[in-house]
Amino acid sequence: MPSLEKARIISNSKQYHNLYIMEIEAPQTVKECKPGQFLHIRSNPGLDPLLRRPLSLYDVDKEAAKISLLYKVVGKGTALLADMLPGENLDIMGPLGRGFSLPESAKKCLLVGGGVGMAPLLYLARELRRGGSELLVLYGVGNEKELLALERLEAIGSQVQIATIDGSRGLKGPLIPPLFSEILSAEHIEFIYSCGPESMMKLWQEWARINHISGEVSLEEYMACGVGACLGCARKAKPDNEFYVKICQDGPVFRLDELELE
Amino acid sequence: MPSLEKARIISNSKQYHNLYIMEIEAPQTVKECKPGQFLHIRSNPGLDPLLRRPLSLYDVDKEAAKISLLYKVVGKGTALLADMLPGENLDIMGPLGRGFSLPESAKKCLLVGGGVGMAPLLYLARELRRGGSELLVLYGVGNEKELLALERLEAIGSQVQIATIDGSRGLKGPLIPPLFSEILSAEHIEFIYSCGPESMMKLWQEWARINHISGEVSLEEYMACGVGACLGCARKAKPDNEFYVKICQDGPVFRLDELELE
Amino acid sequence: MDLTVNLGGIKLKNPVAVASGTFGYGLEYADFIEPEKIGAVIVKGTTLHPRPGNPGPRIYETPAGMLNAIGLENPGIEVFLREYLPRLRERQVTVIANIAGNSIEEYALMASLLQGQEGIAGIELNISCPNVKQGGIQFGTDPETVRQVVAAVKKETSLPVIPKLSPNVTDIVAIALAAADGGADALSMINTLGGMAININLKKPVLGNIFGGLSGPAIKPVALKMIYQVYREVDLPILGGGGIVNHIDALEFFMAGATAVSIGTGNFVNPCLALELLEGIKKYMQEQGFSSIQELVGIAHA
Amino acid sequence: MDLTVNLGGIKLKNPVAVASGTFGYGLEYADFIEPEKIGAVIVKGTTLHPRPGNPGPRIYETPAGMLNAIGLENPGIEVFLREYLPRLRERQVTVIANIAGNSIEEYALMASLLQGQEGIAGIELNISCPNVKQGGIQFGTDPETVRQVVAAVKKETSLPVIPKLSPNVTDIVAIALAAADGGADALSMINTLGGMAININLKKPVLGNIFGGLSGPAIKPVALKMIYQVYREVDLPILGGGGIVNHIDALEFFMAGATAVSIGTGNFVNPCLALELLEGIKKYMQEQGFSSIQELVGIAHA
Ligand SMILES: Cc1cc2nc3c(=O)[nH]c(=O)nc-3n(C[C@H](O)[C@H](O)[C@H](O)COP(=O)(O)OP(=O)(O)OC[C@H]3O[C@@H](n4cnc5c(N)ncnc54)[C@H](O)[C@@H]3O)c2cc1C
Ligand SMILES: Cc1cc2nc3c(=O)[nH]c(=O)nc-3n(C[C@H](O)[C@H](O)[C@H](O)COP(=O)(O)OP(=O)(O)OC[C@H]3O[C@@H](n4cnc5c(N)ncnc54)[C@H](O)[C@@H]3O)c2cc1C
Ligand SMILES: Cc1cc2nc3c(=O)[nH]c(=O)nc-3n(C[C@H](O)[C@H](O)[C@H](O)COP(=O)(O)O)c2cc1C
Ligand SMILES: Cc1cc2nc3c(=O)[nH]c(=O)nc-3n(C[C@H](O)[C@H](O)[C@H](O)COP(=O)(O)O)c2cc1C
Ligand code: FES
Ligand code: FES
Repeated sequence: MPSLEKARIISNSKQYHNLYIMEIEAPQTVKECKPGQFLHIRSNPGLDPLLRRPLSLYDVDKEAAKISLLYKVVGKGTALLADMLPGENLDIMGPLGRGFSLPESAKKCLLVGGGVGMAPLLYLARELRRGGSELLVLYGVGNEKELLALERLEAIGSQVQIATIDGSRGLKGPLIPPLFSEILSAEHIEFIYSCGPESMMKLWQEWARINHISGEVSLEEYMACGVGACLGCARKAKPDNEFYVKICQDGPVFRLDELELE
Repeated sequence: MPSLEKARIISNSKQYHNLYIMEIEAPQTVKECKPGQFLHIRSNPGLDPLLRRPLSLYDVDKEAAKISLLYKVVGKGTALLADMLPGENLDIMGPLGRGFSLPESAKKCLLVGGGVGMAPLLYLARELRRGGSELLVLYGVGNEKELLALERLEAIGSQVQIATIDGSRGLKGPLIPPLFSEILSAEHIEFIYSCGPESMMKLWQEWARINHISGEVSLEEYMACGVGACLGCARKAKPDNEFYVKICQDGPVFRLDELELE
Repeated sequence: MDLTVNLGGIKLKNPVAVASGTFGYGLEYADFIEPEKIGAVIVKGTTLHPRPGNPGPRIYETPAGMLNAIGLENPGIEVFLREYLPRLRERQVTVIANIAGNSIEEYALMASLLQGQEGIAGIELNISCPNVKQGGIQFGTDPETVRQVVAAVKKETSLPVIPKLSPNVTDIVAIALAAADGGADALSMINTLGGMAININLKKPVLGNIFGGLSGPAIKPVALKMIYQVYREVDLPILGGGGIVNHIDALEFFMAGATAVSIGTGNFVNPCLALELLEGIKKYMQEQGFSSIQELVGIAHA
Repeated sequence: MDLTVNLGGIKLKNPVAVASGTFGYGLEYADFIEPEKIGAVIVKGTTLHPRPGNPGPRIYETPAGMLNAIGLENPGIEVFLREYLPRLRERQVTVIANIAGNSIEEYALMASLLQGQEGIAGIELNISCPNVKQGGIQFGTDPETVRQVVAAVKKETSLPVIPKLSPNVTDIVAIALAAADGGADALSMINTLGGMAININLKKPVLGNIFGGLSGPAIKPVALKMIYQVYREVDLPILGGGGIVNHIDALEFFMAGATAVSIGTGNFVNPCLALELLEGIKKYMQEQGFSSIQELVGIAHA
């Protein structure tokens, strides 16, 4: 059962440019967390900005009751988050949403994370490894300094392949299937998980379709309530559908076969 | 000429309960400062609260380009101020308003400050002393811990008499003339300055009238522009006047004979 | 301390309701707050037939407020009665239905479908939804039409009927008087203000529907004024809301003339607000020596 | 880059004006910003006779906005012409006068007093001040009266006439069309929304006047919608404002259909805003490859 909690901030620091990692202690919330879910966070006690902001569970340590968040400062809410100090309380609501499904038996999984899109994939990777799955992670960023999750990914024993736009590390170029065709042709992937810009995920959806691989992706939309009460975060899963899905409740994770990405 | 300046915060700390002193470095603004004037301060870059907040010049050190502010946290704006850290910038506009008039030759002056009403009187005291005036300061607070200006007042050589509501120091009771009748009867006061709750100042106005002493007081009103442009901070100097004065421009300091206090 | 109120025939255990469209069908927030403890849950606006709603983006944050253009997405009144109402009834939630029609007949038909349904305490008439293109807004801006809609609904039901007024009018008092004339048992005010936002990168309106309804603290002063005006001129209890996010806001509404208050956007900020706010109200009443919430209603008019 | 605009016959050096009542008589802020660099300074609303204004409190902060009930305090049009205008003329400030009358005749008389006065670029007609009890608000809410006021003023002056529309109406387009019919050269929109606040300790309205006008970022979505609607239906340039506090806000207004923008409450937050915002606009235009501000006007309608 999700809950409202005032979580104590353990650390909150800039990693590179506008990328931050915050660690919080959330004994109540942590118990319920599953990969792919999100917390709905109030970034300030005032009225500007007014609404909560959704952030994925980046990493979760149930024993230590710790949750980590990886976030990019893009506007008012995230800027206020970045100003918060250890010891302060963070007003969180969660975990919310439908997370990633974990395979019943160990599988060979491909994780494709672009930029902060890696946020929900690290905790997923951790849980997949715990279940014995083997992981190939494709991690695409602009510059190597943005590879914040790399160390943790390697520590849990995933094979990580990197693409940077500026070529500072790994392959040079955007995180799209052709760049990795050689690597991928050598692997027998059974399931794909992805999060990042939708246009990127669309290419991976196409790749998965051609290779008859099932998978899941995590989507984003502006949110108000976060629990399916306001019908604000609506989008059509497929353009021809008559009705809309709610990202906060029906997602943020969807099966690739449910979606037509844009 | 007043200016807009981003002043660097040198220190900002709680003195007691909800009372704070902030020191800022404001090389541009400091040059123009006169006792009784105020700074119009933006407490946050966001939109809540939206408007600037007026705070008196508590202390001014022109050589060091330092201005001190004494403030009480009463709402959103002052609460945000209290959260600011040394090294951050404070958006100030000022100095604004008509300050206290300084006597042409040295006088025996009575300063009556209630609570944070002492804020504009310390710098006034400093300037009066510099001009050779002798000062009797009546300083009224709830509890002795609120006597934040006491040390500085004594350091510049003013005679200070204290009244506390709880009797923790000095006379016990509110800062009203009868409490000090003995002390006052022994003095030959030539001018009175006061700032504090209006009901208190009204009693001192009456006392001054009876004793044929001229004086000045500092008033408060909600402000928007701070410069006479919005006509928001209006009040009638005397109830029978047809027109209104503007606290920000015609004041905040007024001569006792201009006013009928409430 | 007496916190019960009578809202045009609806007995509320406390005077804090949650507003239509912001609390789903009453159970979405059940992990965070017990809906049966809330004064009343006004459920999502229901139409006769299912509606898919508007294309996204449907919501957008604005200074101290938000725009929404949901477009009355809902599964239709039959599904509401069959699937949602029983669960609310089971939990003994005080439910006020909210209906929106495309014609006077549709309003009347929906009212007749609600009549006799156990577990519905009253009907709020959404005659002011700015996001529905056919029907909706026009009903709320013409006094005579308001009178007719209310009268038609009243004919079909014995439930208390509460028209929800649009603030997007020149003369709110005229509309309120017309609603009273039609037989309204109480008034709900205010619905959202019409508004929009533009995305300067895309150089086009943010919302899929172009226009949306503005809610949240930004509109509180407008809501208070309209309620204050209507309280003076119209002899009906008012369910007041618009921008309430804490107990001080709520107290302003009572003092302006609201018999009960509703929380909309505030639920998104704090899903426990309805009950937390009640505690704040109680504390204020205690400190100020009020023994019944009714003593506060309209006190600012003295 | 071309930042000049033609606002119904008024040539502005840049499209950013400061709004009436928020910038005094143009010189109060002169220590902080050079008024002659601002696109236009719309001076404090002037009446035929001096007015003391409303009792205090006159202003109150609300979420992302503020209420004001100044009550048109001003020394009367003669004092304005004799004492303030010469100083503005000397500094070559682009001045738009703002007048409010108690009758159609008063508006016409004031227009005739302004006619031929050197240093006045145009006249804004305040037909929408919600704080003046006799006259004021009623003019702005009835289309036919709006048409008559504008026509009467136009008859007395060759200066461009810009009625300032009240948002407190059911149908802003009808009002705008009536103003166009009366011969308006441009439209100014929007004035403040009616609002109020209550002091829960005193248990009475905060403002001395009870009601006030709501301005600031809170009302921006409402302003944008009305401007967007009027731009579609009425063939007049629009001076748009309501809640602008940065260049992104201003760009939204241009894209919705404003030919120029006005800053009101924003001046209180940052007295240099009018010129700082202009820099932001220039930067945006550069980055996006616009060479004239006019290319932006109404672009969100595409
Ligand atoms: C389920 C979910 C999980 C998320 N997880 C993470 C995460 O782990 N780390 C992270 O950095 N971000 C994450 N995001 C995105 C994050 O919520 C937004 O970046 C944040 O809300 C922006 O808030 P702001 O106030 O800083 O920016 P705003 O001032 O609100 O907006 C800044 C800019 O970002 C755009 N924007 C804001 N929110 C969204 C949105 N939801 N979708 C598209 N554009 C938007 C705005 O249009 C604007 O251009 C997630 C979003 C969702 C829906
Ligand atoms: C010229 C001038 C000089 C001042 N100097 C000082 C100073 O040196 N130190 C200091 O602590 N304070 C001073 N004040 C008062 C100070 O400006 C207010 O306390 C402050 O603006 C409150 O802001 P806030 O956001 O914290 O409170 P808000 O949330 O705005 O208000 C909190 C409470 O205070 C009341 N309030 C707020 N502002 C005023 C006001 N101007 N007049 C009356 N009641 C008000 C409100 O009604 C409310 O009850 C001065 C005021 C003026 C006009
Ligand atoms: C997302 C959202 C959906 C809404 N849906 C409805 C609705 O279906 N029917 C209705 O009468 N009002 C609807 N409203 C209006 C609210 O019930 C309420 O009247 C309005 O938001 C003002 O209150 P607030 O400022 O507290 O949110 C909706 C408001 C929001 C924000
Ligand atoms: C303190 C104050 C005084 C005002 N006085 C006038 C006035 O005299 N005449 C007028 O037409 N508008 C007046 N207005 C309205 C503004 O000119 C402007 O239209 C309104 O505030 C909306 O813009 P904003 O949100 O940028 O402030 C006043 C507004 C404020 C805040
Ligand atoms: S955010 Fe409210 S339904 Fe998803
Ligand atoms: S605060 Fe604007 S005139 Fe004083």
